Amino acid sequence: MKAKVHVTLKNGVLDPQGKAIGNALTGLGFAGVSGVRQGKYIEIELDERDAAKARATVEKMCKTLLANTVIENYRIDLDA
Amino acid sequence: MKAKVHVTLKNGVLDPQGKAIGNALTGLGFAGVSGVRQGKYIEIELDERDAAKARATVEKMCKTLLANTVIENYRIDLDA
Amino acid sequence: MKSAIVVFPGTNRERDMALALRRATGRDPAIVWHSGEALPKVDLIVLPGGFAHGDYLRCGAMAAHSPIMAEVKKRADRGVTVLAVCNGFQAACEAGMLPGVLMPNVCLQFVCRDVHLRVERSVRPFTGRYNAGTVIRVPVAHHDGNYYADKETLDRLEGEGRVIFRYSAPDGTLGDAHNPNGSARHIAGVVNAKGNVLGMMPHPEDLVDPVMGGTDGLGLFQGLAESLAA
Amino acid sequence: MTASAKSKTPTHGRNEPTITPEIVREHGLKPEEYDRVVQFMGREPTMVELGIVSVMWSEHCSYKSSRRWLKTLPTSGKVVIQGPGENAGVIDIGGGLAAVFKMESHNHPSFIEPYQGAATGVGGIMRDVFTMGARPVANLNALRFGDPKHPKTRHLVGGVVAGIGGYGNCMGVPTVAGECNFHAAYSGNILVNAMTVGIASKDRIFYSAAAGVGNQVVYVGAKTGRDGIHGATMASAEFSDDSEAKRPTVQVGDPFTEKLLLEACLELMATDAIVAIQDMGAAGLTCSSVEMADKGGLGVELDLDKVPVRETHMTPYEIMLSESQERMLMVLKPGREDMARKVFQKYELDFAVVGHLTTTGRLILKQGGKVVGDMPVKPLVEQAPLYDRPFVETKAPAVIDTKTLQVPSDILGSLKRLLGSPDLCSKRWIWEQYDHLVRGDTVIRPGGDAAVVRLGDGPKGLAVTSDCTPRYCQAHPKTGGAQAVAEAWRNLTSVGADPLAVTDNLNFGNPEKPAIMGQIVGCIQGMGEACRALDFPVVSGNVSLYNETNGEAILPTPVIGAVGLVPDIARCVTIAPKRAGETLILIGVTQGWIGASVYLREILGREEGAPPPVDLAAEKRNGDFVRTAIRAGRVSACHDLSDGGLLVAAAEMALAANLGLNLDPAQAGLPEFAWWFGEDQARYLVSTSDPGALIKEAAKSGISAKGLGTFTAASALTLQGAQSISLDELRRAHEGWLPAYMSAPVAKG
Ligand SMILES: Nc1ncnc2c1ncn2[C@@H]1O[C@H](COP(=O)(O)OP(=O)(O)O)[C@@H](O)[C@H]1O
Ligand SMILES: [Mg+2]
Repeated sequence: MKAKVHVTLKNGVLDPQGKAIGNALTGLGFAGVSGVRQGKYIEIELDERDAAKARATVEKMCKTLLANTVIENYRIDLDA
Repeated sequence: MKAKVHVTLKNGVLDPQGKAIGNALTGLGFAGVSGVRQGKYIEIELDERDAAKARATVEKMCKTLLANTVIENYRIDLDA
Repeated sequence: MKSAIVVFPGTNRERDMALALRRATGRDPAIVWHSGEALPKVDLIVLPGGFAHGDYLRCGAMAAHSPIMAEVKKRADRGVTVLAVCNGFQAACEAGMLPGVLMPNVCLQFVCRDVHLRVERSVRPFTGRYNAGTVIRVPVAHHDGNYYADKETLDRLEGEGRVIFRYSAPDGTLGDAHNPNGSARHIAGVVNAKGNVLGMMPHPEDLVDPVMGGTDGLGLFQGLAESLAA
Repeated sequence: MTASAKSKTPTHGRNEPTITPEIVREHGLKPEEYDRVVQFMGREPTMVELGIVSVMWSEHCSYKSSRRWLKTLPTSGKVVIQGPGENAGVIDIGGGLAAVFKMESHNHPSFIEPYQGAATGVGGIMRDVFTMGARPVANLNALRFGDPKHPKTRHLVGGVVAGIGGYGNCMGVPTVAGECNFHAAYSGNILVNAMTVGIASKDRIFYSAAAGVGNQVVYVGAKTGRDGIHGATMASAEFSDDSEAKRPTVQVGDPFTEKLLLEACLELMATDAIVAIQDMGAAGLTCSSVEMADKGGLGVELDLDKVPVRETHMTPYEIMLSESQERMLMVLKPGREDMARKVFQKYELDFAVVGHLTTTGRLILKQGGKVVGDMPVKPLVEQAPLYDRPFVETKAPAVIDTKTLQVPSDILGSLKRLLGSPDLCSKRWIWEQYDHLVRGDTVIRPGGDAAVVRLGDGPKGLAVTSDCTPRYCQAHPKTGGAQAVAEAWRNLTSVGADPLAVTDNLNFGNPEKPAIMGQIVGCIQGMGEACRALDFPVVSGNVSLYNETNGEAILPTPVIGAVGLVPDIARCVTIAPKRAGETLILIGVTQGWIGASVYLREILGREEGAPPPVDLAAEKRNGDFVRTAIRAGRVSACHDLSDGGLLVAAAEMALAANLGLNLDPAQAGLPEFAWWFGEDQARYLVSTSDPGALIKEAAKSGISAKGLGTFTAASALTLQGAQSISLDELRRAHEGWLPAYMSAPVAKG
């Protein structure tokens, strides 16, 4: 089973990366970019076949390692 | 319109970050992790309302800046 | 030799580079801001170290699109010598002036320490002052110095004699223990096909004076001064 | 209207509640403190006004518990240009140059989010220095972590070190020195103290006192968001288990923006445009505008609609209290706005005229054309509470009688354990993550006593160090305070520098407890005594109190950051002797003082006893002798004795040079372990090829100097020609602990 995890900054938390990308895009002549946010995308291959168990495990992974829950949110999607 | 861009490493390109996460997860006692890959997730707010035009623009952004096509693939999703 | 150092927003090793160039040539390089300033006519263009644009997307990616880079590329195509160190190397790769890309160090940490480099080829204008096989000691200071290119590219680089420096032990032996960042085939520096653009991660400019703890890096700058003497 | 006259109650901000006792308490104000607010306001404050008073009167901004004692420190001297009270201290280093430096803590934020907490701490202290017109040339960091076995410690070490590197490296400022200890007392309250040293032209120092009624007040740098609102009050409160759950918004640092801000500020400072400038640190716009107005004896009017914001619908409260990073406030000379704006535009930074100076002596805030805050400036600063808190002195602990201790007989085995212990092991794993070479001026790198950076084209250099031995401070605060200063002075001396001045970072528990207050008082008294005796004035500093979790306080930790001047960098020495055959000489007297030593703790598992006494006259005499010998080229290496004592320092010298060392027997009359591991103060090891001359010279000055042995080409350390241990084995122990510890997987604990 494959878990796809999106880790994104919470609303209101400064995102220097996103800001820099937005500036760069504008600088390159792309008009009409009103905001950019950058996050992480992590794919995890799991041996687990049971979706509920897999989700619980990945949830725990996010909390202990993958996301910094002080400033980040995470979202988990599972692919059979 | 919001564009969601996933930038991931091409197959065969070594991914030190993904590998480190995999090792750390195993070290923390998560069993059955057979592989981890880390990529970037970028959300771009665009003034453009036309989906085809927006996609073409983001496509160009990816090629010029957001992805290094020597090592990375990208995928674009649009949210109305 | 006249030289110019390009400064991007976030560049931070222009001073080190200027000190080294002054020591080797007796002249101060021109310092050129990345936008709105013309690049003077010089014999050597330097892309120095730092964190251009914060290196927030990929190292060197945004610098590669700076207005001045088009001019740097044009001059390089015409044969002007370009020395691209650390962040400059990253930008040169992103700009397509050199093959490959610099990925995060395998240890995923910033690494600042002296390393040993085996000079693979003694070629003007860069390494004429060193003998092939000589080992020099210079520092690295980077988070993303892990040189990567596909197998064909690496084979081609080696076949064409374009690998100029490799990380090694003090006695010149190669091995993972001496490779600070995981670079493919221990590559620390490569040149373009014409041989006038050198990209390297280590900082020869930070060991050019006995009071800094060594002078092994000075030869590179003296070699440039000799080769490019007007 | 006089400054204290009652003003009309301003319009309340959107959704802002009226003040209740509950809200007052949440703002950390005692009822009697609130009464005083109502009194000087002549009415109840609004939310934004309450927020402003609460941060201005917080421990962090007002030093209400420590001020009375801080005043006893010596702050003047022939090199002092600016003592405490400005963004950073300034000293004269000759040749028309000044060194500008300060240390600051970011303890609480680093515990909550180690990477960003430490990073923004480094960003903050650098702003303090470049806001005075100085270019930062060296960073230091003093770190204290909890028990290595504590589940959170590894995550905190990794995050803090990466954060310090992440910010400093990007700024292009070399991080050249620091310290790092572990102790269970810090498990719930780590200490992250960062110091920056900058260089400025002596006649181009910028200050924060506003001047010129009508002059524009300009905001530059990054936009304001809702970050870290009430960081200053957080830094003034104790932790409890649920404070993590509350999780105040943590600020995220943007070192790239700060690098641009640095270059833009220095570029503008080269012109005549700036009247006054102040960075926005703790309590952001509030602290900067109030302090600038107060120092200039003026009023200030701010139009909050002009403040660049990155979020919508920000209330006056949020705008005034935000601790968004990378921002500055300046007062410009009339007519210089366009020129200044161009500089900041070049660096793609925000630049906004947000207000002007007035004669009213009041801080007036407007939003949407309405007055939303109106308060007198002076009482915000001058009527801040000042406490003379009750304290009890820490009793002098019993002196340990070394003769009664049962110790292992294997001296070299103990040496190996000490060298590989968390406190004494090599901190290479840390400093290699810091760019300690950028700028091309690093003459002495981390790993020895003080670091040295070249000044301009040379030949002069600046030596820097940071020091504190918290276990001495715990055992006897006054001795510990003096020892911290003496050790910093010794570390500068050891490279051949003239010690010039210090900054400090006083980290303690809850000052409302008399025992803790006693530690504060004792440490400050000890520091003051040592600074006076060594002619080593305090020019800046920072106080961090309430470092307690569930009532458990940290060890008293008054960190001393110190700066010295090297007249000729070519004559500096490091701890590495130059060649085999040189003699190792001990300067200073050894009584074998084992109380509160690392040996006692690591080998015997005991944390007790009186710390080694500090004899300031001996410090001065011995240090001056050593410095003169270094300058005269009579010694090739020098290392002061501190944690772990003689044998640890001797082994470090051998390892640094990769030379063997044959040591003579212990001094007669002392137990062997006390000779090798005692921590008597005022001592140095030097290496020389002409021992006879040096010893004779010492005798002339009445200084104890004694040959201890010889450096050799063999790669082993040998005691009395009998026991021996290979350098490799020692090196593995010394270099191995930290990387091995950090290689285990890291959970957030
Ligand atoms: N956190 C740190 N950052 C940078 N350098 C450090 C750090 N911790 C220790 N060091 C360096 O390690 C060396 C030894 O530190 P320490 O044992 O505290 O020295 P000393 O006993 O002379 O005060 C010094 O050069 C110091 O600067
Ligand atoms: Mg020392």
